[in-house]
Amino acid sequence: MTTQDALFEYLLRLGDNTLILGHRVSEWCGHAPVLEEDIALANTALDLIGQTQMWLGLAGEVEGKGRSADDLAMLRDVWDFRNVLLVEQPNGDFGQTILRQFLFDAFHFDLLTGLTKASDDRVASIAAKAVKEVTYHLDRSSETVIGLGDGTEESHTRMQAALDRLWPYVGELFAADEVDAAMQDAGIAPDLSELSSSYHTRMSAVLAEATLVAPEGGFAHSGGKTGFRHSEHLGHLLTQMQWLQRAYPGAQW
Amino acid sequence: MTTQDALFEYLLRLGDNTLILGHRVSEWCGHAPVLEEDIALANTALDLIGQTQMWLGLAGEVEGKGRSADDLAMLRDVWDFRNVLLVEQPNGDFGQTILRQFLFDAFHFDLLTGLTKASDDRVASIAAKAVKEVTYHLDRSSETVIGLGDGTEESHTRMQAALDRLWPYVGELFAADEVDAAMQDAGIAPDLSELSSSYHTRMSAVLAEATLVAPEGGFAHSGGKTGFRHSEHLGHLLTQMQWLQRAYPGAQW
Amino acid sequence: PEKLAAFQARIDAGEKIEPKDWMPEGYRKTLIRQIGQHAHSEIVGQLPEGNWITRAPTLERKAILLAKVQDEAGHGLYLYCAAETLGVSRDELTEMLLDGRMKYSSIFNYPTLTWADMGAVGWLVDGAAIMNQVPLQRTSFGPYSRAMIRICKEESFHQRQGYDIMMKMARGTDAQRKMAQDALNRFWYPSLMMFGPSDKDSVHSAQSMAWKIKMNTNDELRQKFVDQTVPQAEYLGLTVPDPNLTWNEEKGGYDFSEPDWSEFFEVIKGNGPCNTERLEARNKAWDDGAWVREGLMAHAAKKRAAKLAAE
Amino acid sequence: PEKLAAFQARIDAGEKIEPKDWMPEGYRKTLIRQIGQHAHSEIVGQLPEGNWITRAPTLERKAILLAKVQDEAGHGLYLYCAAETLGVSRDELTEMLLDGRMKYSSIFNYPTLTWADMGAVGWLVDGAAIMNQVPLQRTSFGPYSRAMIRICKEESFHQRQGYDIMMKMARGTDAQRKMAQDALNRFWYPSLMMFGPSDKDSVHSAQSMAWKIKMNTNDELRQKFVDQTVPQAEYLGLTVPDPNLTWNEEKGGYDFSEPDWSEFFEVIKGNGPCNTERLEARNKAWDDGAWVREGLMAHAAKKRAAKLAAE
Repeated sequence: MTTQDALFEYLLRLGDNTLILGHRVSEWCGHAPVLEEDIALANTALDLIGQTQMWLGLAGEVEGKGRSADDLAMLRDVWDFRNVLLVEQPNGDFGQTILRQFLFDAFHFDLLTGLTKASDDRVASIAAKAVKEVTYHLDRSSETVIGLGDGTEESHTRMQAALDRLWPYVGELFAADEVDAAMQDAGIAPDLSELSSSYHTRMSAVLAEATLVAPEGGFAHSGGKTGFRHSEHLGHLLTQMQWLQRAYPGAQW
Repeated sequence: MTTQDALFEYLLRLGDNTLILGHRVSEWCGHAPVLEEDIALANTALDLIGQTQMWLGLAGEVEGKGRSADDLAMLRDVWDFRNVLLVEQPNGDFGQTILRQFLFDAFHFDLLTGLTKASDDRVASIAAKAVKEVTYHLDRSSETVIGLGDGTEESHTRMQAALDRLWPYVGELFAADEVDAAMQDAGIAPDLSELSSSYHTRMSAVLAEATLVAPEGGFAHSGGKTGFRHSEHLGHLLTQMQWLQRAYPGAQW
Repeated sequence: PEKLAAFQARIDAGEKIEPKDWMPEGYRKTLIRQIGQHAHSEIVGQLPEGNWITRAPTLERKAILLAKVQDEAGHGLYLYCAAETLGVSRDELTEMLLDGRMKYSSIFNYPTLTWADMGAVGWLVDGAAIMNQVPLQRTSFGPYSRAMIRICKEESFHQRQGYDIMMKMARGTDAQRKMAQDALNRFWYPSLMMFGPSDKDSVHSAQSMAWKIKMNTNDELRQKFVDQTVPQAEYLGLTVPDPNLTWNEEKGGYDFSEPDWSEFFEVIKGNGPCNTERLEARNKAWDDGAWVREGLMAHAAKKRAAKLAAE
Repeated sequence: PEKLAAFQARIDAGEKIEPKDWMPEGYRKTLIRQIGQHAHSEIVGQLPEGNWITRAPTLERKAILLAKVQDEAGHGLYLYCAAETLGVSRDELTEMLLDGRMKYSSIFNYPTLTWADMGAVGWLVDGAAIMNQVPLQRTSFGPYSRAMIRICKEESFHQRQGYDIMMKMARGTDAQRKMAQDALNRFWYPSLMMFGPSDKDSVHSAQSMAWKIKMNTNDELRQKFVDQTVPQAEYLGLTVPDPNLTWNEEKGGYDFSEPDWSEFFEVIKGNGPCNTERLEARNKAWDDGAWVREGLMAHAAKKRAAKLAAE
């Protein structure tokens, strides 16, 4: 794999993560538990879609086949997506949504912080822009996880259930493969094993304050970031997301 | 409007009704309350899809532009669909599904019975085939509505709620317009006002046995069979139903 | 009665009434109803547009739509705050919305069926809303007036975005043009209804106008809307679905067909195409969210208690 | 012990054991587990294919898929009936499925991601199932044997339909060929796992084979499956994702790589890609359906009572 191929793959991972999570979060629009959450969720989705435009835009540039960010978002099928499985999981109740957000934000924040030092200026500058937004996402999701974990008995039970449900998707965030290795060698990506230890430190602190307990056992699902095997949820998401572009090929909107 | 144009429209109504209701029913696959229902619902969906192939096949023939039943099913957008609003309503709980089925079956049975006498042999022969299947659908849905209406307190409450919810979609079944008039004049379609009175007689009997009460007031939604204004549900249904054909235009499956 | 006269004099003098000022009960009640309904409209108004966020055709359009829906939630927030200054809480208002005691704008009971509807909603619905709202910037109640000033700024931005969508469609493929025309066909009359029935039939109007809660008659605003919108439709190459539409040189405006007011009253009664869905969606959001609101409040209480104990 | 010997003698003589015949507890228990698991597999097996019914590419394909899923529910029904003759009710078995005490075939914990998966499931999964089931038509327990005879007939039909889907894809556009290859890549090893771990590692096998509940070793069946399937893949122009696959002239069969058995044991433990979703879906169907089952039973009871009163 050339560095350029690896970079393309890597940028798809970054852009697909924000695209798919942004889509999921946007599904809440108008249905949140309280007006302030409607606003905050829309805001998060908006940031993530904006980051997607940058990452996938750069991916198309690196690929050099003339594909735009929209082409990449709207015209690939399931197997070509490179997002981690975590972000394609369904919203579930609000607890599952905010816990998914927190599990991702904590990773996203450290990753972007690392990427601001990338040897590739284009990557570094997108990361620098994104990390500001993600700082706020992480603050907010941490706070909400703590508030709901350490809230009522019901909210605690729901948050613990969400954590049990989503925990097996955390491992994939840090499972390095040849793409990650190539990016690390090229001075672009940070070391995932270092990220993992900082992640788990942060996680322990927040979960402790939230009175939540991470499940035992290190089992981790995989197949999202490599594209080998996504979950059944992604295809359904794409039917919505891509329908208009698929139905009216070539139209300008 | 020529008789041929009216016939095309009319066949779309017949075929879109069975297509969309068949699709809705098929959404239950693997999720029914009891195994026998899984089988029965799949069977109903199967019959309806089979009828769709015949009606839309004939519609394409009448139109004479070379469109196949699949083309009509998979490549039209919302505004070109001619199904009544009733059949595009979401499944809701099982009660809503079976009540929707009953409200439609009772209409469908009388309509098809009338169509077996159509002056157009192609229409009459499809109707003759379909009415056999629909006789069974109607028996089954009537029985289930009675069983659940006159079952436990909970099942009664749910069925009454389903009836209240769906009743405003009944009127559209019998709202005749110029297409219906043209078809009646051509000796193809039965008189909708006659159908309506037979329908309400049957309805009263079944609802009485089910201890259910049809809501007061004659308000009826419209816009489905004319295509003027479907509900928001239809577009979402199409994103699923049509995705593959839209994503891979021209492929053979 | 003296108080009342002094109150009216202040209004006539163009002064703003502030929450702690004395005001007649009728004024307070009318304002609560009006601001509350307006707030509810922003909240329910998220739904028809939210319906297309997951299907937006490009990332850019998705971002713009998200931002717009977020703005609407924000407008809801300002307006609930303005209403709260009159002594009614947001939760009380919400419950009145959810059980049907309070209304929201009937336009949001119409479905959004294609992407062109995102254009039509922005162009026509926001356009009509602005027509209603611009004069309300000068309304007599201070907090309401200030909320309207903020809102109007954003709404006119939304309207331009809507018109831009319509433009893209109208200049696009045949299918897109058809989609745009279809959206105009469906939204034209419901938009005209947004100004309410003719003032001849309206009981409350005179009092509201005296109090400067209502600034113009419904018919004036409707005429203004038609006069503004018809040339825009022409510029788009779309046909307003009204065979009676003609320019009336004498009055310097268009003659046009009245909307079907029986449809309007059915929608008000709950028989619009989407009334059931809209209220179901809001009730579900509220009910499903109860544990979240309770959880966050319980946590906040624990934190306050801990802080107190530590002091 | 005498009884046991007589029982074994009947089995050895090829007689069928019927429900009212004496049988050892171990035989009964093993059969309940095996038939129950098989029934559960049919039920859960509706889900991965049901996942594509609403997205089937043509009306014809939709109808075929619906019919197939309906057949699977029917198979479930036969098998629960066979199990019931052993003194366990369908509801008891269902509850054991839902709370995880009983298993279903691990293959159904893999997701179906593209339409080609409908082909791969029919071709490979039904193919492997038939390989397991054909010998069971001769199993010693009468009701099970008779159920298997009915089931096998339909399954081989399903397999042909699956292969037909693959054929269409393999002869289709580039994207379709890619889709077909991707499906084979994902389903190859899970299909090999369907025969279970090597018999060397299996404790129960010897007893089950003596009782004619199990007719062949896992390795025999797996070899047979590979030998049958590889030429089919070649005919389709697809590549089996195993670099070690080679024809072994001496044994008259293919040498092939073992699947990753640690993955298999994870899936059994509940860590397959879709275990959570599958059990959630079945639990939801059961819980949401409780009122329906109760309602229909209550009505039936009323009718019986009315009939009695009338007599």
